[in-house]
Amino acid sequence: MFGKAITGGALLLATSLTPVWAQDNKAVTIVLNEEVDVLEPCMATRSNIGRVILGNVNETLTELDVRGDQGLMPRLAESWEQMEDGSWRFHLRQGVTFSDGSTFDAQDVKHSFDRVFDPTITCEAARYFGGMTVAANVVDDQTIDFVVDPVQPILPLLLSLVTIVPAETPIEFVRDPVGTGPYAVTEWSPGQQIVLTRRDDYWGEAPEVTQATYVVRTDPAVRAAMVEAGEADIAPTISQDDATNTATDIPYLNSETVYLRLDASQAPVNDVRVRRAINMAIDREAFIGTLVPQDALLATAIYPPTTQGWNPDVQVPAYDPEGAKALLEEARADGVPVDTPITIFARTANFPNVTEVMEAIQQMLQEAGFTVELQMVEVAEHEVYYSKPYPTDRGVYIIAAMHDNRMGDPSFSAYFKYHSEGRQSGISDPHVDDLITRASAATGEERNKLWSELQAYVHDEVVADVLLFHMVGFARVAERIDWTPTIATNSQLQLSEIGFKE
Amino acid sequence: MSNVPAMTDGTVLPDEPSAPRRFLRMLWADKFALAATIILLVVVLMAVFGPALLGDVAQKQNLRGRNAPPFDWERGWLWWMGADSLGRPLLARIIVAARNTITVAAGAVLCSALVGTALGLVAGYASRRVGEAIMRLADVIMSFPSLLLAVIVLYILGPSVANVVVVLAITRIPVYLRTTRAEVLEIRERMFVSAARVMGASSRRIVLRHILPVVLPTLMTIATLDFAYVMLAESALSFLGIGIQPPEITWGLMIAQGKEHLTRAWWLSFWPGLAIILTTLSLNLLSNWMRIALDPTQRWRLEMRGRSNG
Amino acid sequence: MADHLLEVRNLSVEFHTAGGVVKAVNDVSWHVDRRETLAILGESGSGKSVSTAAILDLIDMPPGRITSGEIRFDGRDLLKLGAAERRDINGRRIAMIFQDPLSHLNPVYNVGWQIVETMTAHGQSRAKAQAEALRLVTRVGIPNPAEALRKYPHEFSGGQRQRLMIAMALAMKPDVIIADEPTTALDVTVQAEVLALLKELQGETGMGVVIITHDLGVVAEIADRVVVMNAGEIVESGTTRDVYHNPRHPYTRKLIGAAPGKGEMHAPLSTAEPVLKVRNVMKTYGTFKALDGVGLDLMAGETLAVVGESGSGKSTLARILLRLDEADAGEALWKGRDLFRMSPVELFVLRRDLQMVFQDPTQSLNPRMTVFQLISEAWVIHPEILPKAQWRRRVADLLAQVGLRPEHANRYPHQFSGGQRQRIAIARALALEPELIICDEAVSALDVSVQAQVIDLLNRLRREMGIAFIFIAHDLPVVRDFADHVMVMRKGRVVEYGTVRQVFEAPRDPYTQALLAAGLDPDPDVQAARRAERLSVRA
Amino acid sequence: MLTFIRKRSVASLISLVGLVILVFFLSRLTGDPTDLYLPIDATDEMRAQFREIYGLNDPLIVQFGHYVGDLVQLDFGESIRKARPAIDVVLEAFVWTLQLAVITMALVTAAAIVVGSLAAFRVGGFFDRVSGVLSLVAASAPDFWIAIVAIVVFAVGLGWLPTSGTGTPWHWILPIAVLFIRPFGLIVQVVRGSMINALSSAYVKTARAKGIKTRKIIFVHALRNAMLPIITVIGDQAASLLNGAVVIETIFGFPGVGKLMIDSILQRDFTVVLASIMVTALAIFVMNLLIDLAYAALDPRIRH
Repeated sequence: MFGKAITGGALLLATSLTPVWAQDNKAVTIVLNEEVDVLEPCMATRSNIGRVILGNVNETLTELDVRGDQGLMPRLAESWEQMEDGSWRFHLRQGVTFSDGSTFDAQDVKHSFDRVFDPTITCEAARYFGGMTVAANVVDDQTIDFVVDPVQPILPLLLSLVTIVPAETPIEFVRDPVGTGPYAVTEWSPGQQIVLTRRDDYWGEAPEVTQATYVVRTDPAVRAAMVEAGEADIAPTISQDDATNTATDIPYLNSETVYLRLDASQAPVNDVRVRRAINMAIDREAFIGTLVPQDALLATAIYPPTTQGWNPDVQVPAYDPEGAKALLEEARADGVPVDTPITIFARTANFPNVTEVMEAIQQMLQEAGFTVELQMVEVAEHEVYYSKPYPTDRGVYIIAAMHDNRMGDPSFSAYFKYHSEGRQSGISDPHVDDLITRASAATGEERNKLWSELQAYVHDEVVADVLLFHMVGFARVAERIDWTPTIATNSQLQLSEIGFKE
Repeated sequence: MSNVPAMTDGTVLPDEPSAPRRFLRMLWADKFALAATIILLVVVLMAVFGPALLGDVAQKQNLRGRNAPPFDWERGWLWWMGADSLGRPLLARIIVAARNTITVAAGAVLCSALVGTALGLVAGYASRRVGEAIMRLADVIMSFPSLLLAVIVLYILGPSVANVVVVLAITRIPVYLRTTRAEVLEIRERMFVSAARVMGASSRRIVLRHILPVVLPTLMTIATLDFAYVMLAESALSFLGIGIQPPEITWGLMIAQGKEHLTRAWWLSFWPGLAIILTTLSLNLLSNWMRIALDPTQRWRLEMRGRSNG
Repeated sequence: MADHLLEVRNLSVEFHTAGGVVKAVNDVSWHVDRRETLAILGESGSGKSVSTAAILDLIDMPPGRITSGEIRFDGRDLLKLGAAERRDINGRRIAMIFQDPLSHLNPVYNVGWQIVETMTAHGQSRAKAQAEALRLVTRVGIPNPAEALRKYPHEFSGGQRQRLMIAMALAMKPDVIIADEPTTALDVTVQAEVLALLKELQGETGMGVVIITHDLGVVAEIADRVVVMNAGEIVESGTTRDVYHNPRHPYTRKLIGAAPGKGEMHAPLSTAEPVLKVRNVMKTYGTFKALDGVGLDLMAGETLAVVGESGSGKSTLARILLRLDEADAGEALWKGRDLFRMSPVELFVLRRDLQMVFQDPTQSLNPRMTVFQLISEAWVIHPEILPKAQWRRRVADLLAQVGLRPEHANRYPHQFSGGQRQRIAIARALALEPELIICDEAVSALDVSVQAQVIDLLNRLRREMGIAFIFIAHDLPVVRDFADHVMVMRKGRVVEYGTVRQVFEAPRDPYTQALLAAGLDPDPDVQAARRAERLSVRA
Repeated sequence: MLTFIRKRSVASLISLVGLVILVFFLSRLTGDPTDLYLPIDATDEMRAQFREIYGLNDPLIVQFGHYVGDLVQLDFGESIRKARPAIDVVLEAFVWTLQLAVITMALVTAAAIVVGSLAAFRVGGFFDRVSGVLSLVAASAPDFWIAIVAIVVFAVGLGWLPTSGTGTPWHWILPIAVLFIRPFGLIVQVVRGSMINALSSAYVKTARAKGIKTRKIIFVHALRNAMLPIITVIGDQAASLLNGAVVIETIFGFPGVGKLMIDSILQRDFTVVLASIMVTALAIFVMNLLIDLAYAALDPRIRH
């Protein structure tokens, strides 16, 4: 392997001096922001992997429509229905082949599921099935049943997260993913590039892009520069400051929500007046168009407005430093130790301008009368504060974090963030726990109503956290490319959606 | 055999001016070193008085005046370098950041020089076995990835100015250790050390009174260079996000933060970059000057120039 | 005025130094003819090598500057030629032999390469140059010449290196050879051989030789004419014999008077119990036997000279007696107690009695300490000698005793001349009120006149304070005036031991005889006689 | 020579063992890779499963035992992050770093020797002063700052070169140019100092007296003598390049060992951290041996 790499390097030096960054017409280069460590289909929910393989190499049974409003759409499944006993039956598409030539059938689906839950490998997709047991039963080649305990009303949505691999795939991480998608991996030089090439025997409509090359640059300025210099066609994320050209730089709501998690078990944050005061002390409007992109939305929930059960009546807390001071004084009078120093822990490079945003928030809180420190920490340390069990020896702290829910259902957020057992929850409220349990089991309008109720209750009554912004990302797209980013661009980038302007 | 005539027995010794005057004169002779000294004095003054005078101004945010361009003479002098992404005046921030920058660099250099020199003296003068053990330790420190060290220290102790000093100090210890040891090994064979031993001087006395003063000029030169190196290392740590973190400010951190805005607001990282270059350049120039001024056989170059100029 | 082979006319050169502009040479004129040997005699700082440096364009400018004069060679003024033309003359027409060939030969190239380079640089073909190099190396008497060409300078002895240097200088058969102190660092026996070789070669090629030296003996041995320099000026010139026998200038007279080896020899003191008895000392470094069964007796207040050439083990003996090195075997009884087996505490007390003066005072005085600190350090280490209140006064006393002034106490060593530094070193040794001082080549690095002064000082101290000395030297004449007993060492062994009169007048060992014979007498007539004798022996 | 190599190997091995022990235990004080590897909303079963697979439940000393046990069979362990042998990951990255280091140091050495020697020849002259200031500026500039400015100017502004990445020789120009600057500044100064010493030594005077041409005196007589301290600094600089130019690799998207190292540290991918430490230590050891051989080749006095 060593020898091969050396030869590779030598060859590279020997290649002609013509700039090869000039592009062939229907091939595109996409510059990603994060190293792609593995190309394992069951890890496709990780954004860096998903953007390469999800929908391109590996497909799922269902698919969430992020461009229109059709909701859940069929992909490898043609249709599905819930049975009497609450289990789900899926009818699979016929005439589909994997890139290795084998035919797609129910056995492949079953194997893909078994793989995700196998204890000898750690597949990320498994996390969406926490607290339930799923059994996949093959009925015939084109039909498969899923028996879920407890009954899972959003199983079809969850299936949009499980990629399908051939039944022959070993139960270990693969480096050459095989899938039913319109593209196949033809080259992977770790650290340099990944190349996907269009398949001729794809079951669906043939996409325009013939070949896609993925490269990674961690510096946002470099990513932006590459598209500008014609070295890349799409940079799915560039920084707000680099997004200066309206012709190429497209903002998109990226399903991330920035918030400050308050720990209601610590004095003085355990007092609801203090939590309210914190919310009132922050001038959210001032950030929009300055440190946070113009198109970002002020948040009233921890998931974006496109989510089911969104409650439009919840209002953003008004900026009211005087009111905040008054509330603090009131709390102080009742013996709440409001002068206790509070530390904000935020993660470096969590989102663009995170440091500046946190510095500004620190100052706003100080102006309202809080004693606030700011500590920027790296990801591993951030995790220590973010997830339970919380450290008890670091004083009172607020943690700044960003949460991603692109699935369109609050259940992907609510339990973790607000249930008293939730891993990142700062509150413990029986009514909240009850609402979450009921909403998760409900369907249809009932479900939406319960989620709405939860949103308002958490926001207005409990004041569980300081919701700040639904973030906006910027993609830079070369002029010749016809493509717009969506709320799902953080997790996938389907090459079939890319067209060319003539 | 030198061409320069030496004094013979009968020559009357010329009177030499006092040391400070002499050094001032040599400084005057080298205009580069003079400029460097002035710049460093300014930096030190900024570090000493800056935070007290401008600390509040430098923290005062104005989101609507963010990334204000430089050379806007209409506004106060604090805004001549423009404003950062939170609308804070860059000039004021550079002045205030001087303290942390200098503290980190000086602290790290001082700590590493003290520890490294002490270990180097022991390694050079003690028995072979002790010396070897210390050298192996130096090897381990040398090959310990400094970034890993930074992550470990800052994870366990938390990111603060003092801990960054610790990280940088540890990584620089081998430089002093090895230099000191090498010099000691050479100096201990010199005749004046034998002369001291013949008088019955203890090892401690020989090391501290006879060897250390001879090594010191070399170490001082290294320390000035290292000062520059440590400043750059600190800024690289900040750049990688594992160094000092806001709301503390250092020049390196300002560059790191400003780089996001480089294409649109170049001044955010330009000025602190310039401050670093000017300071390190001054240190380098001063260390070059010191190398000559502290060496009796080279000193005439400066003294000659000083005379012909003044 | 007749045309000379090489002539320096009214040359003045100045240097910029810390102390201001120094006139290195002032209005110097001399010449040399074919087949003639001119000696330029002077002490360090006299400017004796400046004019030859000017001839070969070796003066760095700045700090040097030639202010006036001309150098006539081949009917042209060298100083008016361009760099390329002067380069062409260097090595081809005028060649130079330097003092200390170890540092003047490039350590990283083999000697063959260096000799060949002299020739190829002046246009000779490599093949011819290689053949010539072999011939030259054979001619200067290097054993195994073909193999020697592939060896590096550090692999030769001092004398061989100087021979190689001569071979290199001769490569282009130059018209003039300038030799700057060519034998100073060499042992006496080797010195004689090198000078003889130079003389022979001059006979063969007919070149003019300019020899720069501080040693009257060298002048007497080799020169036809001599110019005497002092403080940048020529004070006297003439034929060698004339200058020696009828010196007109006081400086010349002083120089001739200072030459050692003419005074009254000491008679040893009446026998007393020796204070130091050394027996059977052995020391090996690796496989090299530095000391092989050395023994000696030293009476209180007496001076023992230890004489030997390099590698004889004399310095090792000094270091071992002072416990700077450990002996492998043997004993050294100081007042009955064995030095070699003393505990550190006993040794510490003993340090007061035994002191040392080192060869090179530049090295033995810590450059970063003032004279006061240097001398008073003795009392810091041994506080029982003197209460602190009296340090200043005592330092002043000691400085006066060694001929320096009390106000020198606050200066640093580099501000003094070599002789003055050695006096400071002696004062430092005296501060401990020792009974024995070991002088390791303590005067070898000093100029002749300074050497004489320092020896006078030591003589006085011995008389007045009854201090015993072990005086280590490589040169016999120096010890003749000073020692009571003489011990001659060779290859780690004592080959001869006796009173100074016995050793000088009736040497028993052939090596001692050879040493005495090789020594150069300052009287040209004596040297001429010796030369004649040598020739007749050979014939 | 052989005994010398053996002695050096033993000393290096001792250091390396100490280093590995230190890194192994210290790095594990910095948090659990489970939390970093798994998404924030991973279930407890997944976490337990992950710890089980990677043996993170065992006491540290047992984990170390396993690690050493594998290591003696030349098994450097599996990269958690990349799901493949750590040594493969490291070697792949190291080849890039090695090429970058070798090319950069070759250029730096050549340029610094020429510039430094010429500066030393006329101390205080015009060339000396200009090159002195330039080399000082070079040694004083923060490289990441220069790197970004260079991309903005040469890749985006002028469009002469690609911004980043690998692929053609053109891609190497910017990273090498930026990497070149600091060591160049330092080495020029060392060359100058060392050459001033060499040029003032006695054998240069001999060469001048022999009538050797100035160019030959500088580059043949003096330079070879001046090389020892120069080689030492070159070695130091090369060693730091072999450790990976983190900042430059990050900015230019260069898949070298420095970037791998920082990523692995931040992601707590300990096997990769340890493997890269060992690989670079070995490389530096080999380089130091080469330097010692160069010493011996240049100076016959050292050969024995």
